[in-house]
Amino acid sequence: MDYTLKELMVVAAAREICDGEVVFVGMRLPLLGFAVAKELHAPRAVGIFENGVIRDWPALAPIFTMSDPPNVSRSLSCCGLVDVMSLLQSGRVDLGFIGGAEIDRFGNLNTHWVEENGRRVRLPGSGGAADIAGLAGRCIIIMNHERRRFPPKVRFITSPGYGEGRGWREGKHLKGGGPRRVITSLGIFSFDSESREMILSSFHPGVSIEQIQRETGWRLKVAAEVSETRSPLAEELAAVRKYDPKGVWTNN
Amino acid sequence: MDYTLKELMVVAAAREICDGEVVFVGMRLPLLGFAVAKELHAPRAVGIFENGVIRDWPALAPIFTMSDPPNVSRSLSCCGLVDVMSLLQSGRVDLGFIGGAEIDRFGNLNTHWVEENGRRVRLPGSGGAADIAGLAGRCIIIMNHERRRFPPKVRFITSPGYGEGRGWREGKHLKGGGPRRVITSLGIFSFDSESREMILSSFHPGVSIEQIQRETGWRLKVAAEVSETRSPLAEELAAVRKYDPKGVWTNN
Amino acid sequence: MSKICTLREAISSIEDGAAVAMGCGLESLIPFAAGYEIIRRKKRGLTLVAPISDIQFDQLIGAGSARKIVAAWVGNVAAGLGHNFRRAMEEGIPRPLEVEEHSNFTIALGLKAAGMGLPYLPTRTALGSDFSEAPHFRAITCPFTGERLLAVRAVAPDVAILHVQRADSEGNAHLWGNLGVVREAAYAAKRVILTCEEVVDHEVILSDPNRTLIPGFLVSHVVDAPFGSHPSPTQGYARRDDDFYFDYHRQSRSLEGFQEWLQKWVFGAGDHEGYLDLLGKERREKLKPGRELCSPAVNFSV
Amino acid sequence: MSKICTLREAISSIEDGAAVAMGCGLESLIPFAAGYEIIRRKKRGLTLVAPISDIQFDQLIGAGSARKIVAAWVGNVAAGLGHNFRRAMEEGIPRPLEVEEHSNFTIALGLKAAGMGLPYLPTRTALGSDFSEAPHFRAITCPFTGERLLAVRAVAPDVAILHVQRADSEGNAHLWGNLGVVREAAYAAKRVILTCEEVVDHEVILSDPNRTLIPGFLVSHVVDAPFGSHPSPTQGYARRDDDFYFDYHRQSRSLEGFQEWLQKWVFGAGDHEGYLDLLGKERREKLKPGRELCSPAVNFSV
Repeated sequence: MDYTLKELMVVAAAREICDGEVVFVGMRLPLLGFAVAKELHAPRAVGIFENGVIRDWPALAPIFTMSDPPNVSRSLSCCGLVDVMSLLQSGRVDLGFIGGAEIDRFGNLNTHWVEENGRRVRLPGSGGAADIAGLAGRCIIIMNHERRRFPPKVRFITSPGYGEGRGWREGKHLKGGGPRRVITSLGIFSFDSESREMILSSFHPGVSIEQIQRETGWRLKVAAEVSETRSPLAEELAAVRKYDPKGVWTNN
Repeated sequence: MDYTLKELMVVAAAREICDGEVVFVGMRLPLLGFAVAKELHAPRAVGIFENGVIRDWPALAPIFTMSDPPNVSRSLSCCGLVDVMSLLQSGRVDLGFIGGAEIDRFGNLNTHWVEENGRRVRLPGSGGAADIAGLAGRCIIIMNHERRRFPPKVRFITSPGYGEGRGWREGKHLKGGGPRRVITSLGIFSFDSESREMILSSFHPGVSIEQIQRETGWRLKVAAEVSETRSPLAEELAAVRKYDPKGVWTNN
Repeated sequence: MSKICTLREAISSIEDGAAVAMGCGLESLIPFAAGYEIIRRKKRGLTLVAPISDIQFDQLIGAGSARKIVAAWVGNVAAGLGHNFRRAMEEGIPRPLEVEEHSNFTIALGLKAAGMGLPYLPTRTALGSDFSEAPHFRAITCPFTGERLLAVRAVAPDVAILHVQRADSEGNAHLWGNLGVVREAAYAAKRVILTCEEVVDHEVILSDPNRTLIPGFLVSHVVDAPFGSHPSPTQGYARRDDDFYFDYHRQSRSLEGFQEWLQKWVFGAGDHEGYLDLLGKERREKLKPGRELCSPAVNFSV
Repeated sequence: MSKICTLREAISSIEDGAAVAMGCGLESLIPFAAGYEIIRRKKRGLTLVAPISDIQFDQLIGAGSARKIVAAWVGNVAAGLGHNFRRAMEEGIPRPLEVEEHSNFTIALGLKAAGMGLPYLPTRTALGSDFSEAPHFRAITCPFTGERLLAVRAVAPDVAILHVQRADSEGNAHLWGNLGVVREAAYAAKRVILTCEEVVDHEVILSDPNRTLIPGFLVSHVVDAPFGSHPSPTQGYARRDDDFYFDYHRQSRSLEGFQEWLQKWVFGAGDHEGYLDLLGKERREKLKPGRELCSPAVNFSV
């Protein structure tokens, strides 16, 4: 392969963004994905950040946080957290990217605490992830695919997916559409429109379905039309590398 | 007298403002009163306007509305209506000036509708007056004193005073302190700390208590220590005339 | 994708019966040019939404465009009562008018609720005011403290018409001066029509993102309309034309007088350019602000 | 009346056990200089309030200043987990820690509620999130629509410590760049302590009132503290010092490492000037922003 796994994931994220959409971006891979989408097929997409920044083009220089000056300067609008969250809560945000330490088969995410060797490990908490998970038109989840991160049921729901399955979000009165896709380091999942369970829709080049099953804590559902994840096109890779020339985010 | 009645009223309004206070100003006479207070005894008072303007010195030129450019330019802060009303609702505003078409003996104001010759007359409505009446630390009411404007009970409570008297504001869960003073074209009233009824505390020079009673629709309560309203001092008049040199607001 | 169009095109996009927020800067930034075009396009059955609108709502009521007013105050700020509002409320002329009564704070909260995607917001204001007995208010209790509060129902206009200092062709808008409920209206409405003093390059917007109070993705139409707030002021571009308000007050005292006023300033003028011609160069020059008072630069360096 | 004082004086005004909002710009404008002084002054039993605070809360927790955290996220934004936060939560080291769990939106709404003088605000967020089972949230029903919503209890800090670009001696403050919940915190707190990059003349404030997001009457102390947000950025004045965060992450992995870090950067530095000396001129120069990117003037002419 002439690309890294993370480059593949960035390109997969970029492909989820449609032109003209308003996107809650987040940092790292989705930030790069947003830049790639803007460069290629979604020039009119707008990125929103929790700190109050609204941008219609990528940051002026590589950044570690959304409040770094290159992400603020020459943005479309600088406002406050309540403003951008109001846009989210009023249905103006089409898409949000989130992640977590654990995900379960209904796409629920946990970033509060996990257990390692029988010992409780405290994680940082929600940040804005619960807000995006509940309220965005649809969510894309990006995860490292390891068995310990894919339990059948998360210990704590920080950012709700489909809860316990069909009808759960409606019962909780959640306004957003819920997770649409999970992009992992092994494959890409969608969700069954009835049961709301994660379904493997593609495996990355060089990865087997068996391998994915081994790294997943429940009996994997596989889409009838499962296929290999489409490799990045040359222009997609060029865009990724334009925004991460040193591979800070995309070296494996 | 070497001053007009309106100049007297402006000075009376100015005297209500203490140094360092945050004041919801309003237009016309209170606006001048604020300027006079700033000039003389309350240099650190801050004026707030419903349109979102916060000023620590008078407008740059005479104005007809609070949104006229001379009231906006070189203000301390320009924000929005919700911001200044939040300051009001959270108890940061010490004092507010309001007025009305009708006032009753408990200081309730009506600016919604009155009857003239048996015919209903529609008035403009509350604007921000109800907000200030309910939430400011204390209110100063400025009124033309005519019998038709001083009924025993207003037809409609736009801006609540003490409602039906003692305990009424508490029962309505109103946070602000209520009317402290009524400055009319005939005299100045305070409110009984028990019954909450208006009490005449001073009559303007040349005005008799009988005359005030004739222009009031209920049996007037008069303070034991009632006296003539203190005439404006030379420096007070000078300040009024500095800000209204042509007498646009203060000619009788 | 440019959203720039004529005032006629923008106003034609509003359907009869729509709820329209306009006049949201309080006494400034009132989109009078857009209001006149609403009258020319003979829009009917509108619900008009704003805390106060100076004489704009009075004009639209007199012209027969309004069915309902959602407001805290209708009149003529410098001169007093609104004659058309009185005629409509007292005599049903030219047609009966429904009013959803508010205070400035409650209508702002109604708009804010809608803009936040909420069906209501709580407040401590208007308790004890008779207008708070209306069905768009409800007495509620704080679930934590047990305190009595008032719930204000969300106010969600179909469209907000906002006059701003400058916007780019996508509708990203810079505003300064007092802000009233402009931002709340932009967030609350299903879409925004902008009229602006200047259409500027996208670069100008990016050079000061803190002034961008309305992001373009909320905006459907952008109209280049210098002096489009006349007779109300726009900070940095136009003073208030006080005489215009006093003249209006005098002329609108009688129905006939208002009709004459309407004939001259709205129908006779034909469009915004005709209106500016009618005002005349001399009057327009007088309304232009004096010596520049410019803000100092701030540094957005990275 | 000037409110300008030393950092030591300002921080000494905070009582043990106070609820302190700080780090309200999210990853920028974090008042680290003030946080270090809190540690030097050995404040105890504080409740720390902010959506996220990057490493500031982790530092204060490790130093033993905090009893409770009201936050949506505690860690190290660029590097991952907060080691002191983990030690406190998992092992009670240096002391046990209570957490009032929020999302970014709910803590912002809690502050907003307090700043609006309300005991709660409603929201649609956090429904279905396990942390919303905590007692600072309540399930409520819209009195108009019957919809299920979540009530967020007001969060009213005793003091907000805010770093801003410039302020006058009375505490009127100009801010630009992303605003996070700075304004909400200023309104919510009983009083505000400002640290600023520059103390400016009152005239500078008046020249651009739209940038005055904090009026002076909310402010009790103003501290002239250039680079007072280091290692976090302040738009126009300081870049983010990424290495500082990574170094902190590495050193704070062990309790001993953290103690050494604290000894060097907080106690050893002695005060903010000593801290800047310790950083060194070269490093400070590197953190200064590059080529100016200035906002264009706007006209406030009358």
